[in-house]
Amino acid sequence: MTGLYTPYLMRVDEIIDETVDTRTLKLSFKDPKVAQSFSFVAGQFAEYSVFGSGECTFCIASSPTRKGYIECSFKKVGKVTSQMRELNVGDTMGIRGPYGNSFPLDKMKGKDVVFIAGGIGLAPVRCVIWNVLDLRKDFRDVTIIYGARSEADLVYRRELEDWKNRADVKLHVTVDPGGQGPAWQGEVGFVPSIVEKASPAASDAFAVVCGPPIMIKFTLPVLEKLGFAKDRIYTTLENRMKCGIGKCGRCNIGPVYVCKDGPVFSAAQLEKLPNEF
Amino acid sequence: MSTATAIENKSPASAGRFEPRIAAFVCNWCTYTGADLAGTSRVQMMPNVRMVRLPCTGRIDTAFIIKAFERGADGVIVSGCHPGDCHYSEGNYHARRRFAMFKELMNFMGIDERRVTFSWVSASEGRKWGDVVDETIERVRALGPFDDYKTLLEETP
Amino acid sequence: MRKAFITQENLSVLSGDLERAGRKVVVPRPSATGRMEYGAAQSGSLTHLGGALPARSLKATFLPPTEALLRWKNAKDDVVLEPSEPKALPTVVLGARPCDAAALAILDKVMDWDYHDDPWFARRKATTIVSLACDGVDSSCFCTSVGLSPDTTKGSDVLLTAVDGGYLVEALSEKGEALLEENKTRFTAARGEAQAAERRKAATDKVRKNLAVDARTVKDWLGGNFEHPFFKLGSRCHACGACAAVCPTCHCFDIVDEPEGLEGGTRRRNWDTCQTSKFTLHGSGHNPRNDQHARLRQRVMHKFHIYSERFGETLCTGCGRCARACPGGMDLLEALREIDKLRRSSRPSAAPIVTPTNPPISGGAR
Amino acid sequence: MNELRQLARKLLADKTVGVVIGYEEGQGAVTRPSFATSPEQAEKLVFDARCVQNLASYLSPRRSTVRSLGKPAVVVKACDAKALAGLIREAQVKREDVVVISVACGGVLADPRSGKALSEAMVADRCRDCDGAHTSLADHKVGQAKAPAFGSPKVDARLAELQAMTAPQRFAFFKSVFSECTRCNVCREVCPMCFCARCMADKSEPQWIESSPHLRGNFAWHMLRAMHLAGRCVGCNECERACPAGIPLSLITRKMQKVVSERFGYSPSDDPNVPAPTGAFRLDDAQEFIR
Repeated sequence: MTGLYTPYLMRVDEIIDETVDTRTLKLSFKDPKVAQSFSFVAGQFAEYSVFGSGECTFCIASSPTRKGYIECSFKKVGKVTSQMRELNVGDTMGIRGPYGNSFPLDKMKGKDVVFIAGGIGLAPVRCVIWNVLDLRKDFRDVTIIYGARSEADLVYRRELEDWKNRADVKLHVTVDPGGQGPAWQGEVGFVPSIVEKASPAASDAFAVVCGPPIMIKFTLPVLEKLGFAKDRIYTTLENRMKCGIGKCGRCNIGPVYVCKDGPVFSAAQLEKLPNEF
Repeated sequence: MSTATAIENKSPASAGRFEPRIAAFVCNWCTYTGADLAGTSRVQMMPNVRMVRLPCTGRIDTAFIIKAFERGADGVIVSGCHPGDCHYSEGNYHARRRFAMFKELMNFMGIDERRVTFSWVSASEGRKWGDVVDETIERVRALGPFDDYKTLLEETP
Repeated sequence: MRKAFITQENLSVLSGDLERAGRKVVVPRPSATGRMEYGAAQSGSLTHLGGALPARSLKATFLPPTEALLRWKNAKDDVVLEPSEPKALPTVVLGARPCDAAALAILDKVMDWDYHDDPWFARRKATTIVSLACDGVDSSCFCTSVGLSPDTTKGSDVLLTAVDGGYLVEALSEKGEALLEENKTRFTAARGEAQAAERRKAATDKVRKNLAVDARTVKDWLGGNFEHPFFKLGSRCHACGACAAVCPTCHCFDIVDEPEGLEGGTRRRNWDTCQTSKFTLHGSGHNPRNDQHARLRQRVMHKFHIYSERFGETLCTGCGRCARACPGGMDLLEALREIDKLRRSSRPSAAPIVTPTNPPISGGAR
Repeated sequence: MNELRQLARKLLADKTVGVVIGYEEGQGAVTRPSFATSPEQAEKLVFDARCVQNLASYLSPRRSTVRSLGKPAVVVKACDAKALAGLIREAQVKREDVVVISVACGGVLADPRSGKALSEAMVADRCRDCDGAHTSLADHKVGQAKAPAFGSPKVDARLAELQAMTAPQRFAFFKSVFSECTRCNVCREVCPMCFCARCMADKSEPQWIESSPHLRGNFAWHMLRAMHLAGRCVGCNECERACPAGIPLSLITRKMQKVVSERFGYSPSDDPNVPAPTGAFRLDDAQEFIR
């Protein structure tokens, strides 16, 4: 039996359109035993299948504290994601995983946590956010800074609303200059400058950063300026993968296998890697 | 993949006789209209053909023919406007060169060229379309199922 | 472990015996295209096992160019999965080149890295490898540079050495012992040991002359010199991946779905190569390895830095096939010679690339 | 040799070109493609019967690393020049963007690794119907053209054997040789005329050509490759030379060359202005096979 490459079957329970081209699927395990036993930690990824199109790698966007289902958010770019958009509620998908390492939640306990995300990069961050919020008393201040190109590109709007209304979360939502509509009440500006403006305390804090490479590139120096140590800034990489388990040879960055050593890396680790991501 | 789904379903089975599955790639302007005419004129013909309509024979890539065989077709019909009648002036002239090369290539590779019918059927030739279909079905029926191609997958060492 | 002797005729008889006992016998033999390749023995006589290396390596016997992983069937509102049983017939390879056998032992490491690749190991388990001390050394061989030799025993269950009248036979593993035991009537008492030793030494000496570099020592230099101008190697490279196709240790693969109409289909894994741009191309259009220099560097790095860093083994057996096969005249021996020169002339690198190691997460493994 | 080096040195010194693509000594007894970017490097250049590679392959727009070296001068044999003409014909290379150095070639070896001298038995099959003349594309001619005198191409004899078989026998033959194909795509990557930025075989929506190396995928690949190269292939035979499985690809390319020649009167030409047979048509093209 090639169990290693055989996915679990999932049912599409709910489809949420986040933006015009981004969608979230809520999936539940068809096999109740798997639903019971499947566990993962924040930051891990999975290989999602649409049978007939193939597999695609995404992080698990829901929180490990919410059992019995998982969510994935994706943008339509290629063959598999196009087919994923064709799925209806009740249709079947597959999932292999969870694979990879995780965000160091244990180390973050008792500390401030700053979440910074851009565009669909909120998906992996959202997994950690809910994980932290579901265990809220274990952590100190929670700050979320989220930006997208325009209002229409903001994902997880209902949750942004939730977070805004929570007293125990500091939320800054921003859109790129020109991306705001007449009724926009959030910030306007690029994520790095909003981070600088929000200036979260760095002394005893961790940062989780995820988004387009250009955003990460300009956010890291800001965080360092604010006093965040490089080994307390975490991000997640998405190199192309096929197997997800260190065999197919696709996701190397220098000596690193993103699927096995990642996808979560600290800024200190990234700094030592060659620029092949 | 429209070519695939068009011929996916089971062959029409009738008492004991082999009923070939035929995929037809036809141009929108002449042959498709001709086939439509065949229908409205109640031309009797056999029901083994699944038709795929394309704008022009110039759009009929020979990959379509290969795909049809991959997906279980026993025969293929490729048909469009007569030379000089192309809706796009010269699509069928270009296609004709490709079809000529493909026919010779098939033959060279040992694929029986009688499994593929190339024809020109105009919008007014409903009768001819009926004949092309019937002849193709009879010819392919005599050749039998295209097992050579269908078993390629399992024959891989 | 026992030693014995077998005549050329008896080796041929043994091949027939094994087939009759239900084993698949793989030998170097002329392929459908007329080249010497590993493949199922044509029943009848084995003529000659030795000579030049088969054009491609033995890996296809264990990692087939294409292999079904699972089949899916679309049912009403559901999908039914049928994982494929790996094709793992009881097999004996007769006349494997020691470098090709060693490659299998090297690849076991990645195939067993936290996740046990069942299809690979099903075939590994079902196969007994009888190697032949190499007598086909040519100018592209460099096995001695990666810690192997024309008579290396790594990965082999039995080692044959051609001597006058037949082969000296040495069992190297329990599987090898079992093979000799089960077929003991075909073997006689060991002889020709002195001649075997002499021939093996001659072959080893011949390889040593090709490349006077210990390729295991370039690892650290590679680790610290990712951006070195040396790696501007890509102009002559066609990005064709012939090197990977013939390589005994290149194991990268692709996973694809092939639908059979609407009813279902097969998920397969196929050989792939890091030399094409498609290999790392993201859906977004971004490509982390965006030119041929970077892709060639990856091949060198994976073999001599990444794999050894990770598994303590060089991902290369020095078979030289890539050098023979390259239509653009790229040559790994030359590259290693250059790298070694650079290594000798450089001071220890200031900041070697460090591999972050994260413990595997137990919840994740299946 | 000196003439070639001198010319290359001059072209590089006066910055007429950024790179001279030629041949140099490789490892062992073989030569290999060379990319001379300075007058000093021009000293490496060689040309003799071991220089089998078709250097026009390196002019394809897919070769971004070569393009980054600057305007090229390319050393071509008469046969390679036809591939260059093909690239110009199909607007992949602008004539004025390349300097053509035609070298007189008395034929090249079928297997340069053999270390043997050029002879009737050792000559590459494609040299057998070569007239040895300098190409009309030449900007510079090096050496005195001489017509090689070898027997007729062996591939034609093998083609005739195949033609004499029945169709099922031919199908069985191709099944057996295609069973060796691992779909490594080497034939495509080394081909000077496979210039598409994105090959049909790499397209996945829909997946016209299955990427798996089973016989079904292999038949589709080799048939469509033949179709796409018909009227383009110049018979340089780099595909067959490079194929790690030793598949006799020249049988297919030669067959298509004959089809195109017999039906459309086209033979590979070093004149870029001769239209490609698949880009043109005649009103009276034979259509005896069309009902």
